[in-house]
Order: sequence, then structure tokens, then C-alpha cells
Amino acid sequence: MALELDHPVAAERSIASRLGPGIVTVASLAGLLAIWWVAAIVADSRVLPAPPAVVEAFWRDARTGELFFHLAMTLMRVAGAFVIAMVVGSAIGILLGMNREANRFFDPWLILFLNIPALVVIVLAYIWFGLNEAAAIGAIAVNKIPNVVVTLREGARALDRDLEEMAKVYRFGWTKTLRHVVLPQLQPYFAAASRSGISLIWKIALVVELLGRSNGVGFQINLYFQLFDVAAILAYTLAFVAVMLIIEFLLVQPFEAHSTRWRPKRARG
Amino acid sequence: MALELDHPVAAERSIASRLGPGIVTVASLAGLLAIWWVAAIVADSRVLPAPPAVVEAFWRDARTGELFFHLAMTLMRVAGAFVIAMVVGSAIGILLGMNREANRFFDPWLILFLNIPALVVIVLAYIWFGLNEAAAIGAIAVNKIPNVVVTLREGARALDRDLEEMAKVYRFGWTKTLRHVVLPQLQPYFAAASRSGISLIWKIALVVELLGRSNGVGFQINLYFQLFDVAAILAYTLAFVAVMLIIEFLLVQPFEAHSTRWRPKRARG
Amino acid sequence: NAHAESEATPTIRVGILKFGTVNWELDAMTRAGLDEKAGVDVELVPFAGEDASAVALQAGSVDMIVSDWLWVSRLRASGADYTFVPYSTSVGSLMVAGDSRVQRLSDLKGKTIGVAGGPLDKNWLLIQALAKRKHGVDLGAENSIVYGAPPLLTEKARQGELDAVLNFWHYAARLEAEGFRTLVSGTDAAMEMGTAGPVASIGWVFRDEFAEKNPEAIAGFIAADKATKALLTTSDAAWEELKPLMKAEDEKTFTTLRERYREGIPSRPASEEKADTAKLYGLLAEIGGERLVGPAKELAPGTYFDDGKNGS
Amino acid sequence: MSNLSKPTPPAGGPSALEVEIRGKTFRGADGGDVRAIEEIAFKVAPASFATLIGPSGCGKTTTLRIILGLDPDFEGRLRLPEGGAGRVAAVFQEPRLLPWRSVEENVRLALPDEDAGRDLDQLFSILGLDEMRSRYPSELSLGLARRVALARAFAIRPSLLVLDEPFVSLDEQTATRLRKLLIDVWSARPTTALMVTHNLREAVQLSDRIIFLTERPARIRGIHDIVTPHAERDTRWRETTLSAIAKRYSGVL
Amino acid sequence: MSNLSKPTPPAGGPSALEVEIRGKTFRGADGGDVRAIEEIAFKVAPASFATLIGPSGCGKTTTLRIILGLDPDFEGRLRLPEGGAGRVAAVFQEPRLLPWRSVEENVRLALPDEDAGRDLDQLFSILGLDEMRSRYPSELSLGLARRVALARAFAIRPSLLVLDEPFVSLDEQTATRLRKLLIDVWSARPTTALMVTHNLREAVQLSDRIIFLTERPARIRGIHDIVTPHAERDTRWRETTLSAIAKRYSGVL
Ligand SMILES: Nc1ncnc2c1ncn2[C@@H]1O[C@H](COP(=O)(O)OP(=O)(O)OP(=O)(O)O)[C@@H](O)[C@H]1O
Ligand SMILES: Nc1ncnc2c1ncn2[C@@H]1O[C@H](COP(=O)(O)OP(=O)(O)OP(=O)(O)O)[C@@H](O)[C@H]1O
Ligand SMILES: [Mg+2]
Ligand SMILES: [Mg+2]
Repeated sequence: MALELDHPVAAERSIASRLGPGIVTVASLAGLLAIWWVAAIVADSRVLPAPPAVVEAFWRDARTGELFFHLAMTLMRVAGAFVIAMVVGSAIGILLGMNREANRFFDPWLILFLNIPALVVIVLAYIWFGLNEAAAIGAIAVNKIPNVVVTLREGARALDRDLEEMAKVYRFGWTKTLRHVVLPQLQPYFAAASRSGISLIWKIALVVELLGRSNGVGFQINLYFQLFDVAAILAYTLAFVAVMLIIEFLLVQPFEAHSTRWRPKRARG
Repeated sequence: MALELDHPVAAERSIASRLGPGIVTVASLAGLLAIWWVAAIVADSRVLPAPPAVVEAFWRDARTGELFFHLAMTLMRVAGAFVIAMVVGSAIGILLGMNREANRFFDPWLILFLNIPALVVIVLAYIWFGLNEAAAIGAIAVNKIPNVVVTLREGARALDRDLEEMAKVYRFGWTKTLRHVVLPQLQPYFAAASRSGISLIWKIALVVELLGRSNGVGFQINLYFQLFDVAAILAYTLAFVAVMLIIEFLLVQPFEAHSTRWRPKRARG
Repeated sequence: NAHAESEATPTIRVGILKFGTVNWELDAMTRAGLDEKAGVDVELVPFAGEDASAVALQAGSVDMIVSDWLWVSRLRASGADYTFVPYSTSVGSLMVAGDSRVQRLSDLKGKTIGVAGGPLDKNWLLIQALAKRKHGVDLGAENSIVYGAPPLLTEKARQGELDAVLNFWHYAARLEAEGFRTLVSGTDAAMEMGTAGPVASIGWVFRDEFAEKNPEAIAGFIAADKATKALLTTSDAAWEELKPLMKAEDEKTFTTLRERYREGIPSRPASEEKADTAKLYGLLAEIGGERLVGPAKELAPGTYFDDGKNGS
Repeated sequence: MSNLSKPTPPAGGPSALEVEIRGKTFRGADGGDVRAIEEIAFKVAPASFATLIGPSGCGKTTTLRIILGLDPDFEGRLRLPEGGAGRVAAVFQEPRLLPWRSVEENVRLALPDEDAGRDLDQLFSILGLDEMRSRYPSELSLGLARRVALARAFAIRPSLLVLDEPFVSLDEQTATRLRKLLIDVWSARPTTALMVTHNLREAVQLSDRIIFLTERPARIRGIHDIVTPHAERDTRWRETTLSAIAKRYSGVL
Repeated sequence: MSNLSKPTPPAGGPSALEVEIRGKTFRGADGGDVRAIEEIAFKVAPASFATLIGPSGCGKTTTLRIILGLDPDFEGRLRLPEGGAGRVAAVFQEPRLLPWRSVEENVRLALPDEDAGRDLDQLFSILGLDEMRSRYPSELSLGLARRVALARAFAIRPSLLVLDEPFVSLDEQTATRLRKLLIDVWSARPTTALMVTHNLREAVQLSDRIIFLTERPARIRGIHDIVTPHAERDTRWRETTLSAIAKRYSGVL
């Protein structure tokens, strides 16, 4: 069959890409809100409060500054643990991925640490190092590190051998190879590890705060859980999610766009 | 400087690779045990029991069959949630990774679901669907799906455009492209998502069992936690880890070796 | 105390559940300045979970928490030096909906029962033992038992998914205010099983070592606690101030909580308590087995704090 | 699609390949625009063989990609030849094999479903790939990999054959053998074919029409038609033709 | 390493490149062994230019990889030329550029630290890469990418230069210009060089020694030394030499 195509400039740009990315995001959030609202009305249960109830709960704790205080404490812990877990986990992961023998030796350790329940690590950390920030952040990091290791290890295993050889012949040395050859290839693995990482860290932070801190979102959420005040739980959750969304759109996405600008663009269609 | 090299066959194989992989693994586990034992003796604390105490606790519950029952219940939930999370999460992740506009729309949703605390999902699931297995497994899966999505999405974004074009020209069609072009490229991402996934799922399973199941390792661990019987907690933890190690060595690694046999071997040296 | 002025007032850090019932009492205490009057400075360290305070005590981050004597005895038997001063006799109750057809324990057959404390919960063991002895019913075997988180089980009871729920006293009180009724309480069960009176199953827990080093602090604290309890027993006004902490949904819940709290204040002399506890321990060792009580066959000596005044 | 036992029907539909690109601009990652093609318009008659020759980086691959439908973002129009269920075979400038499939699987995957079980022994044997059928691409030398890519293109029976420098990285003996194979395959079942090469000898030997392009942005520099049948193109004829072309289009030889 | 302003010192140490591979076997992923090299032994005199010619898939790239130290798993011995801090420049059979670095960064990264800020304008300009310096490899045509790989090799001042089919995928005009550039770069600072090519003309024009290899597993088929200085290699000389060689080694032209 004959195929005839006419291509006036930009005739076929889709609606979504014509609208700015901002509008798409707003539409997306609006859609989410609508679904929630409808579901809440249909469910009509104390357990799934409608948006206004959550806003009210938010306002109640926001007015006193309490919500922001707890949020800030949690964010501080999340940020600290995130940095530690990413740095340590990536270093170990890359090493294991590139060194077959080290990997064979440490693989069982990794599986052990992957599967130790958060509770055990947290309790041990608190008991040994006291109920302080260092123990809390350390415990979160220890929980997350094995996950980073596993992801980065896969990345390091899939490294391009051709480029590695090129770097070797041209004597890039250790630092140049790492910076210009290895790390850019690991970018998608970093992205995966850090996106799912920050959410995992936050979830562990909730447990850490439940088990031995006197502030933070996890502390608050558990208090409200005992009172079964779902609106307040959602208010705190959404406050954290909002922070994550802001970080995603103002920091992560621009950075990612910059660091993957070399990738050939996928042809539309 | 002159470089002179003599290469009699296999003169320089390292010790570790000469020993079978089995021996390395045994050595690894023995090392771990030794570290633990020494640490326990040094710490001399009720909180870090030495191996014999844990073996004793293990034996106490193994003898009655109780331990195996709870382990089996947890494994059943983990397996169910794992399958659901991997299938659903991969499908969504690949879609979002390949479709820029869908991704832009659903990205905020993803961030929301990534960051909803496990507690909230689990409680809502129990409240809506009752205190039953379906709710438990579903809640675990919902907790894990966003992580799978994030990992696979990165993989789908990094897909090779050249091969995609080849498949298009040769009219591979949808299924052939997926099976022969896309999925093999995503193998490392699957590996990362499933390794760190199974451990995350198990950790969530513990919470699920804690909040509303009457059996399973999480239920037992919590029981012993209330009694502060760390030896018993470790006994259950290690029983699960042992199962994971067996799965890793008997299933995952042979499968992985098979599915990556095409990869050029990294030259030793 | 006049001579307390010369040196700094001893401080005692108490780990509490932020919205827990202990906090009501301690809040009332500090609010009324009763701790200062008794020569001790009570510092409240709030936590979000029961387990957190146990961890905090072991980590040395607080000096005192509220826990039960069984936990103390078990840890003492394994070498720790925790000790116990009775705090409250309020324990859990088995609740059913007001219009439930269940009237007696023997009616619980083929039902779904929620149990908040887990299979080793003392009250649950006692109620089971009672059902077996009095009605010949094996509650565990003839019903479907659901263990779970207390708030979740409360909600499930409201939804009607559970036919009966054994929950901690303040959850039970809240349900009561909503029209549920008590089928049997832990205290009832214990008394029917042979204790002479209500036993304070939870109490202040601290280390012997701490008490030796800070005798005035402990003495002061116990005195202040006594004074606070007296205040809360008599004064409704003191309760009004606790309202924000109690998070009662309505006035009815508020009064129910207040009344149940007052009922839980231990009134018996320590020696009687101790005798009953020893009896209960034997009973529990029998039904709960080693799982529950640990290797020790009887209550570990020193579980009850000996302030040197009461004798033994 | 025809079965192997049936006589092959004449392939290449009745309509010509018509290419009319009035402009193609890439948007560079650094923000700047790159004008790759200014104006390229040519036709390839049904079942004839055309060759594109032009300086490195002038836009030849871009033209092929547009024809293959891989880049819809251009100004102009295309008309593809009809027939043969519209199958297209392409040899890309790089081998583009699936690294996780063996040589044989790589070739078989390109076969349409009706042809799936076809006997490929002869094809592999002519291409010198007999021993390599169960190997993975990473175990091949570049020349071997390119031959696998050729095998893949020859294995299907397309209505359009697109070749981007198919015979580079091969020793002369192998390249000559493969050119002959191409002529054989193509003569047995004439297909509209479009090839890019930098080798004028090769072009003169294989094509009916040679299209010379300018430096980037590409325009047509000239079109040279060859009417002598393939069989009659001997060494003498080739040298004469070559020097005649080299005279008109400086720098191509 | 010398600074640009200083006169370049004679490069290529006093010792020859000595290659003596007594056997190289690959273990295939399918379990079978592949004997790639049977026996290859040759020397390249200091500061001279040698070329390897052999059928596709015979083991040329494997030989170069062994010399580059990328494959320690062979039987035999190697002696690398001394001097110039032992730097090696290689043009691989594929461009092997870092996709996430611009053209200029790709070249600069290969420079030794002392040379980091060097002025590369002239080099880029001769290679026709002026406009491309800030582009990413995915925006280049294959020919342009190969030129970047050449730029990278020419930019450093190596004591050993290894080239695997450096001038394929380039139009004749560009290829000629680059061959001339290679001769210039190499004459200005003679370096031991080893090139693989399938183009005998190219070999005759550039080399002092041509090593012909057999089919896989590779052995030495013959070694042809050329003593005529580069400057005196005119068209007539080339045609005579070519036909002389082609007579001795059938199939190479
Ligand atoms: N994705 C792209 N983005 C930006 N510029 C591009 C892109 N693809 C190609 N170009 C530019 O377009 C021009 C033409 O490229 P093309 O690949 O068509 O060249 P070519 O004629 O095939 O060259 P060669 O003979 O080297 O293969 C080149 O200058 C190239 O740099
Ligand atoms: N990693 C490997 N595993 C198995 N076989 C290999 C491997 N690398 C190369 N070979 C085989 O070794 C032989 C020589 O390969 P090599 O790349 O050296 O060929 P070459 O002479 O460079 O060929 P070309 O001219 O096609 O580039 C080939 O048959 C190839 O299939
Ligand atoms: Mg091209
Ligand atoms: Mg080669």
C-alpha cells in the first residue's frame, strides 16, 4: 500500500506537549484531588475523610507551627540519612558490581542486611547509641544502604566494556574514569535508587520516630493513629508529599534534564 | 619503561576464583558468624545475644513446628505481593518510561503513592477490605508498586534507540519488540527491583502482620519484641534470611547467569 | 522540703505516650506543681508508641516508664535490675456491642474476637482460663481470633466486623461511651480466678540502680504521684484542664474515661498486691507457659520496689 | 509472502520511490539548530537500484532515516513503493544486532511469521557465518557482525531495500563476494533499492542511478544514470565510467 | 610531556614493538572454544609504521587488543616500545566516544594532565570538526564520530599508535585528507604505529611494513617491507607496488 505523508512544520504536536508542563502537572494534581473527593463522598466514612476535613486538620496543626516543626525534624533526618545511604551504598554497590570475587564473598552479607527487619536495626541502634539523632539517622541509613547497593551493583555490572577499555588505553586513571566513564552510565540507577530511596527512607524515618523520637511526622502520625484521626494523618502525609513534589519539580527534574541532555531524543510518533 | 609479560596458561588465576563458589559462600557466612559472635561477646548485652542463644530460641519454636508455620504464612504473603507488585509495577513503569506525556501526567501521582506511609495504606486496606489475606497482600503490593515503577521507568528511559528503530523497520510488532528488544535491556532493572523489592516487601509484610494478622513472622517478631526477647526475634529473622539465601543461590543466581550469558566477560586484571 | 533548696532539685525523666493515660496524670502533676512540692522535678519525654518507652528505658534515655510487672519480672530473671511500683489497676476489657446477643462468655462460640495485646496478653490468657474453667469453653479454639493494632480493632468493632473485642482500658472506655458494654474485664477475670482484689498490673518501672543513686527522686516521685491521684479522684476541675490531652470526642466519652480512670487507682496496701501478684504469676505461668513468663518459675524477687518503709 | 518452494514473484510494486525533502533541521542539545538537509528530491524507479554518494556528514543517513519512517519531523513528502506487504529491509550504518540473541536468532527474528521456519543454511554459508550461528554478537568481529546485518536484510523478501554503507570493514575478497551476492539476490527478485556508499567503484558496479549530494546542508549535486546492464559491466567499462564521473564530480574518487 | 611551545622531541623509544602470540583461544558463551590466533610473531622497528591485513574475522582486532593490554589471557609474550611516558593512542574499530561528553570534552579527556589546556583549534579544523566541538556524539554522523576518535588519538603524543581501520566510513576526499594528516602528524614526531586496514592502497601509501595474515586462526601469511620514503611514493610507484603485492598475495586487492 502506498504511504503518503505530508509534514508541514509542527502540524502534529499533541495537545499535552503544546500545553506547558506546568499545566499538565496542575491538571494531574487536580485529577487526583477529584478522584479522592469523589471516593470520599462515596465511601462516606470517617476513615477516608474528604479534602476539606484534611485541610482543616492541616490548618489546626499548621496554625500553631507544630506541623512545620515536626515536618522540619523529619526532613532533617531524611536528608541526613539519604546522603549517608547514597554515598556509602553507591560506593559499595559499584565496588561489588565491578569486582566479581568481592561480590561473591559479600553477597550473603548483603542479603542478610537487606532482610533484617527495620525494627531490629532501629532498636539495636537506640540501645547501643542512645536515643539521639545520630542513632536515628544511622539506623535509617543502615536500613537503606543495602537497597542502594543492590541497585548500583546491577548498574555496575551492566557497564559498557568498550568505554572502560578506551579509558584504560588512554590512561584516564581512577578519578577520571569514575567521573567521566562510570558515573554517567550509572545515572539511571542513581535516579532509581534515589527516587525510591527517599521514599523508603521516609517510611523508615516514620518507624524510627515511632520507636524513639519525641518529634517528627512519624511521631505525630502514630499519635493520630492511636486516636484514629485519619484526617490528621493524611494532613501530615500530604505535607510531606508536597515537599517531595516541590523538590521533584524544582530540583530533581531540572537536574535530570541537564544530566541526560546528551541522550538522543525519542522521535515523537 | 619496557613492559614484559609472560602468560603461561592460567598462571595468574586468583585464589578466590580457584576455590569453588560454594566455598567462598561458606567462608563468607562463617566470617559473618564470627563477627557476630565476637561482637556479642564484647557487647555482652541482652540486646545482642550470641549465636547459641539464637539457636536455642530457634530450636524452641522449630521443634513445635510453630516457626515453620509462621514462616510459611509470611512467605506466602511475600510471594503473592511480589508477583503482583512486579507485574503491575513493571507494566506501569515501562509505559511511563516510554511515554513522555503519560509520565508528565502521572509523575505527581507516583510521587504521592511512593510517599504514602505504609501504615496509612495498610490501615485503609484493612478497614475497607476487612482483616483478611487479600487486604494484607494487596496492601503490601500497593506499597511496593511505586518503587518498581520508578526503577523500571528509569530503565525504559535508557532504552537503546537504535535497536528500537531496527525493530520498527523490521516490523517486529508489539510482542516481539517487548520480548526480544525491550525486556532484555531491562534485565538489570528487573534484577535491582526484585532484589531490593523482595526485601522491602518482607519488611512491609512484617508491619502488615503486626497491624492485623494473627500469624506470620511479623506477628511473632512483634510478640517477642513485647517480651524483649531479642534472641527469638533474631531466630525468626535469620530463618527468613536463610530462605532468601537459598532462593538466591538456587534460583536467582543460576537464572541470572543464564539470562546474562551474552554479556562480554570482563577481562580479569 | 526546706533543705532541698541547698542542692539542685533531683530530676526524673519519665518516658510516656504522648496521648496516653499516664500523660494525663503526669500533666496534672506538673500543672499543679505537685512534683516540686515533693522535691522532685519531673521531666516528661513523650513518645508515640508503647514500645518506644521500653526502648528508651533500656537505652538509658529515660529513668522511668510505665510497664507491667510481668515484663519487669521477666527481665529481672534474665539479669536486668528493673523494679516496679503499682500505678493502675485499669486493664483491658472484653467489649461487645450494646445490642449484641452475647451475654456471657459461654455465648462466644463461632464468633470473631479481636484481641489487642496479642496471644500473650495477660487479660486474654486470664479470660480464656476463666472461660475454660467456668463454662468449659475454649475461646481460642472455638472462635476466630484476630490479633491486631488497638486502634484498628476498635474501628473494626465499630464497623461490626468483630463480634467482641478485648482492648486496653481507654479504648474500651471509648467504646463504652459509644454504647458498647463490658462482657468481662481483666480484673473480673483475675478475681474470679482467685485474686483477692484488683491487681495493679501496670506500674512505674525504673532501675534499682537509679533508685539507689537518687533515693529522694524516687521517694519524691511516689509522693507526688499519690498526691496527684488524690487530686484527680476528688477534683473535676483538674480534669477539665486535661481535656485537650484526652482527645475525647464528646462529653460522654470524657466522663467515661474519667470514671474508669478513677476506678483504676490502686487502693490496696502493697503487701496485698504482692501476694495477689505472686498468685497470678503462678496462674499465668501455668496457662501462658514459658513463652510468657520466661524460665523463672515464680515472680522474680525484687520485682516490687522496696522503698525500705513498708517492709516486705 | 511467498513460500520458498514457489517461484518468487516479481517484487517491487508498480510505483516508484519518490523522495522530496524540502528541509530537515535538527535541534541540537546545545540549543543551536543544525540544518542537515536543504533540498533533496529524487525518484527511484520500481525495481531499480540507486546509490547516494556525498561527503561525510552531509545528510545521507538522515535521508535514509526519513525514508524508513524513523524521523517524521521533516518538511516534504514521501511516496514509498507498493507491494510485498510493504516490507522493508535495512542495513544500518552500524550492525544493530540484539546482543542477547544469537546470530541465527537475530536473523530469524526479522523474518515475517509466515517464513519463521525457513531454511537459512545457504544464506549463512555464502556469508561465511556457518560457524557463528549460535554465537552472540559480542563474540563477533565487526566484519562478522556486519555480515549478520546483511544476512538479516537478505533473509526477508522486501519491497524496499535500504543499505547504509553495507560493505565497509570487510576485506576486499569478502566484500566482492557479498556485492555479487547482493546482485544475485536482487536480480532474482528485483526490489527497489537505495544504498549509501563512499566507494564509487561499488556504486558504478551496482547501481542504475547515482545521486551525488553536496556538503551539508545537503542538496542534489547531480544525478548520473547508468543504463548498461549489470552483466555487461566489465573492468574496462568500469574504468571508463569511473573516470568520466570523476571528471564531472571532482573529489568523489 | 612536552609543552606545545617547545620543539617536539623525537618520540618512540629505542626499542621495537615485539609481538609474539603463540595462541589465543576464546571461550564462547555456548561453551565451545574459538581459536582466534594460532601463531603471530612480528616486530615493528622503533618509529616505523606497520600495517596488518587479513580477512574479516581472522584475529586482527584481537591482536591489537592484546598489544593494548586489554586481553591478558593469551599465550606468548609482548615487548612494548619505550619512551614518551609510555602513552598509547588507539583508534578502535568503533568510535568509542563518551556519549555524555561533548566532542571537545571527549578529545580533551584523553590529554595527559600536563597538556590539559592545549589549543586544539588547528586539529579540529583539519578534521572538519570546527562546528561540532560542543555537540554530543549522538548528534554526529558515523563519519564525524570516527573523525573525533582520530582527533583524540592525534591529540596526545603517544609512543605507540594503534589504529583499527581508521579511515572507513569516510568519503574519499576526507579520507585522503586524513591520511595526509596522519603522515604529517607521524612524520613530525615519528612514533611506532600499527594499523589494521582492508585497503591495500592505504597500506602501501602509509606503511614501512605490511603483515599479511591468514584466515582464522590467524598465522603470518607473509611480511612485505617497503623502503621507499613516503615522499617518493607517487601514483606510478603505488600502482607497480600494488600489482606486485597482489600477485604474491592473491585476494588482497
Ligand atoms: N540527532 C541529531 N541531532 C543533531 N544533529 C544531527 C543529528 N543527527 C545527525 N545530525 C547532523 O546532521 C548531519 C547529517 O548527518 P548524517 O548522519 O545524515 O550524515 P551522513 O551523510 O550519513 O554522514 P556519514 O557519511 O558520516 O555517515 C551531520 O552534520 C550530523 O552531525
Ligand atoms: N569475546 C569473544 N568471544 C568469542 N569469540 C571471539 C571474541 N572476540 C572475538 N572472537 C572471535 O575471534 C575471531 C577474531 O576476531 P577479531 O575481532 O580479532 O577479528 P578481526 O580480524 O578484527 O575481524 P574484522 O576485520 O571483521 O574486524 C572472530 O572469529 C571472532 O568471532
Ligand atoms: Mg551516515
Ligand atoms: Mg576487527
